[in-house]
Amino acid sequence: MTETMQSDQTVRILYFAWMREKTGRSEETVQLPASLVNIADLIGWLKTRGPEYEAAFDRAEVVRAAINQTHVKPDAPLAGAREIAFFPPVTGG
Amino acid sequence: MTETMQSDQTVRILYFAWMREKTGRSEETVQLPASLVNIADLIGWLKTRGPEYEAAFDRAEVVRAAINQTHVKPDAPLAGAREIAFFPPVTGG
Amino acid sequence: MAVRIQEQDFEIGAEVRELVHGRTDVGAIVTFTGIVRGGDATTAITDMTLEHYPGMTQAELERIEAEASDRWPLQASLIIHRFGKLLPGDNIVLVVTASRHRHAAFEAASFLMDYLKTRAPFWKNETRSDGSGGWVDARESDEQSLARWHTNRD
Amino acid sequence: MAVRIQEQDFEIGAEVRELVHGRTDVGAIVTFTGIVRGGDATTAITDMTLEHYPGMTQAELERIEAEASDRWPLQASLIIHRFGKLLPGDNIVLVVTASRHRHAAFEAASFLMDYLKTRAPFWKNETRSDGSGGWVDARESDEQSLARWHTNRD
Repeated sequence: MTETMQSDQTVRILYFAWMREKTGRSEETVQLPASLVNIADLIGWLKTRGPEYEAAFDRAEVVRAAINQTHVKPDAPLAGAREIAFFPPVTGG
Repeated sequence: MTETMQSDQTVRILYFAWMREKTGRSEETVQLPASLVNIADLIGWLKTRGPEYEAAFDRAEVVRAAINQTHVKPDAPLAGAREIAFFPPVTGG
Repeated sequence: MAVRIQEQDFEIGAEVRELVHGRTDVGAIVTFTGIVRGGDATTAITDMTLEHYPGMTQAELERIEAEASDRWPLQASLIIHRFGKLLPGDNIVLVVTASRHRHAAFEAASFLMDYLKTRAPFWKNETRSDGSGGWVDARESDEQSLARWHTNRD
Repeated sequence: MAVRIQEQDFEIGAEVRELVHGRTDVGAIVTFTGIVRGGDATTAITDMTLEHYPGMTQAELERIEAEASDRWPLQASLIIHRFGKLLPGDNIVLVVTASRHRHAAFEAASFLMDYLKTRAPFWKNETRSDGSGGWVDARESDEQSLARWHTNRD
């Protein structure tokens, strides 16, 4: 398949705290374009999906991500991801 | 008065833990010879008073002292002392 | 070693008793309790809601606890973190560490709190009397607190 | 700020509740509990007696507590130290520190324990199953633990 085709990878994306409020959703299930390699690519793609995503990822450097419930960096590969979460820096404790 | 005379300074001396066991007493009241200036002098004088004192102060460097319920060093002056205590290094907590 | 994520309150004394009950090998127990502060006079905090990422929270706290057990000789440890709506004065988090010696217990508890503050997926949303509430910003100092544990190890 | 020297046991939860009851300015509470260890299999500790210097103990612990309050912004603190005969598993000492932030509470509690270990006039006498008991020797490591607080200040 070519880069512009859809992959078979379907992931659940979760949003927490102000990421949830800005995107207007707590979760969604999306089919990832095969062209997306890592978290940074996914963020770039999500920002094209509407102004609410653009607002949520406006300062992408402060957004944190987890793949399959483990913290990851923006260069973490999407291969094998079933659940991806985006959230602000944590403030528990 | 001369150095060999008794001073008017009467002090209560307390012994704790193995200092109490070795000297065979928990407290005594003594009149200090005026020749004694500091704690080290007092220890030297006490050691002349009997073998039990000699045994108790055998390793004088591990014995701790307090004057009027405050930790002091061997060179602490006896002037003003009303209560002097000797004890091993503390092991509370 | 145990982790609990719960809405209900906890009682420090009962948790400590439970953790070391009948043991005679523990010499030192350190507890840390985090409490909701009421803010200052001009901007009082009315209440606070703690949101979390249920699927991840338990696993992440267990990872942090395992890391502490790996670094210090702990005989027992416990992390309890609450979520939901809390009022000023309410308990938020409890960390308990038990060891033979005090420094291990102190350091492990401090480590657990530093990691929890920067890694456990919880977010605080405050309501304030003057309307200035909202999502609490992460503190740069919390990130800096982590650094000291790296230099110890690397 | 309080110091208690007592024969009877204490209950951590009750002491913490008492200390911060009704307050909403405390964000962090650290407790340290020291417990009698039972020794190892070959030389079990049967019991332990803690002797102290009654006239001096209270004053010395108050001096140590005042020093901690001088170094860290504590909102409350408590030291309880037991004396008399204790069994393995029994509580010996409790230190509680309350502050707005966690690092002050952790450091002050650790400082209080380091000072207490080397300055509070208590002496432990152990009875052991094999007859090898007696007065417990002071630990050189306790003296060394003090040094880190000096470099912080001087």
